[in-house]
Amino acid sequence: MEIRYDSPRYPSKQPPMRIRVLVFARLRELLDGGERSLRLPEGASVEDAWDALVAEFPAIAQERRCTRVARNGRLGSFDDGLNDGDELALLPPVGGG
Amino acid sequence: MEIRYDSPRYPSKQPPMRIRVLVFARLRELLDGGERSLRLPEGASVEDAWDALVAEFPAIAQERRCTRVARNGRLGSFDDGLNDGDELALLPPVGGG
Amino acid sequence: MFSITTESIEPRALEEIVRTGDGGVVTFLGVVRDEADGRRVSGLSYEAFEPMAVREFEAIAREARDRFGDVRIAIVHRIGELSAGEISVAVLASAAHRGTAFDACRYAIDELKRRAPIWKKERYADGGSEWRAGGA
Amino acid sequence: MFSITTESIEPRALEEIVRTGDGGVVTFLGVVRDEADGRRVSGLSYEAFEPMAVREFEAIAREARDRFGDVRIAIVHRIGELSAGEISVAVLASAAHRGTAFDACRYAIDELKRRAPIWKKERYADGGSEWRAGGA
Repeated sequence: MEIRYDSPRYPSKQPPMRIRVLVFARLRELLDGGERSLRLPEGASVEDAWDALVAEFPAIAQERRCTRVARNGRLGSFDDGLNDGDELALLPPVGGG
Repeated sequence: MEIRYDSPRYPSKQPPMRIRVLVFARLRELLDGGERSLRLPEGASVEDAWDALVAEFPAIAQERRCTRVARNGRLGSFDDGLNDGDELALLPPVGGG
Repeated sequence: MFSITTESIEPRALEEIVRTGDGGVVTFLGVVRDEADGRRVSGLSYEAFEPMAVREFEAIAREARDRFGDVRIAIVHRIGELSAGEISVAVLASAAHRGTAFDACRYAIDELKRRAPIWKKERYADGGSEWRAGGA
Repeated sequence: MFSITTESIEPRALEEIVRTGDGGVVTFLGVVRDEADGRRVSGLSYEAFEPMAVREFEAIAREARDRFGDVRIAIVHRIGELSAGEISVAVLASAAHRGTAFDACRYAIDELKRRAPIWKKERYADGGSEWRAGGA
């Protein structure tokens, strides 16, 4: 599945970035699948990616508070900017062991 | 082997007690064997048993300070009295594991 | 040895990291319990963000060496469907002396539970299921 | 399971005490080192006052339960001739939660070394041998 999202803040004059989104556990269930591709305008942040997902899956909105993000396998923050081709993992509270 | 020991303090008017002595590790080597039988006069203590062994194996004298004793499988002291048929174990400093 | 596996965990396999000269080997096995908070658990499923989880295992092992000294660590976590009594995670720490091995093993499992990207869903005998966070 | 054995120790055998509901199993293995205080060790021999050692293992396990709560403990110590890399002792502690299992396992091996009537003689590669006390 691919969601195309044109942020009002970032009118899509440039070719959009493609972001690979991985979600796990509860978020995977709410998004009905573990992996998807997002198209976001150049300059979009992790926050923008999240908002794009919330637009399609409103049920995840309340998960925001306890979700951590990893960009290309490294922990990051919702403020981080994204680059074309980034892998963005959305991590609910962990509980291994 | 059986050592008969008539303590000057306890002249042997009564039939002597028979004590089974177990020794381990360095003491076993110094006594050239792990188990022996001692005959001691009625009323003898662990200390008397030790002295009887020292009389035959002077090399153990210096081990006294760090030897612990167990009577019938329970830790005891050199002051404990012995009873006929007791098992007396002489335990050098332990080092299992 | 740091891995995520779908196969049943064989604890002795972790011993391959033990080196001549190591005198103390401490192993932690996490075993699936049959109850949680008083509810009967009929099964568990684990999932992991595998490459990041493995990197986190490696980072935890490095930290343990920085904190406790020379120690070898292996961590294997199972994912998929597990039932009560099965091993979900094995952590082995091997060092010259036992204090180091105990400290490193405990640090590793505590940190793994706290921060490795692994998730556990409990299925209850009375129906229902729940994602559990903050590994107790 | 508390025993002294002349056979090689199979750590997994100790797992028989793990009970349904136990979520954390901690095992300590003592392994014969190939050096001690800088001397190369060619072999070890252990001896034990067996009945008293086994009773001491039982007492240590009772104390661990008093201190740390509900926990199952197994202790097996090998005696006889051992060479480097062989397991001399295995201690397993199994409890509902891992903190209890870690504490109990560490207590048990520390106390075993401190007070169980077991002795170790090191044989050195350069000749000579020595009874070692106060298990390091």
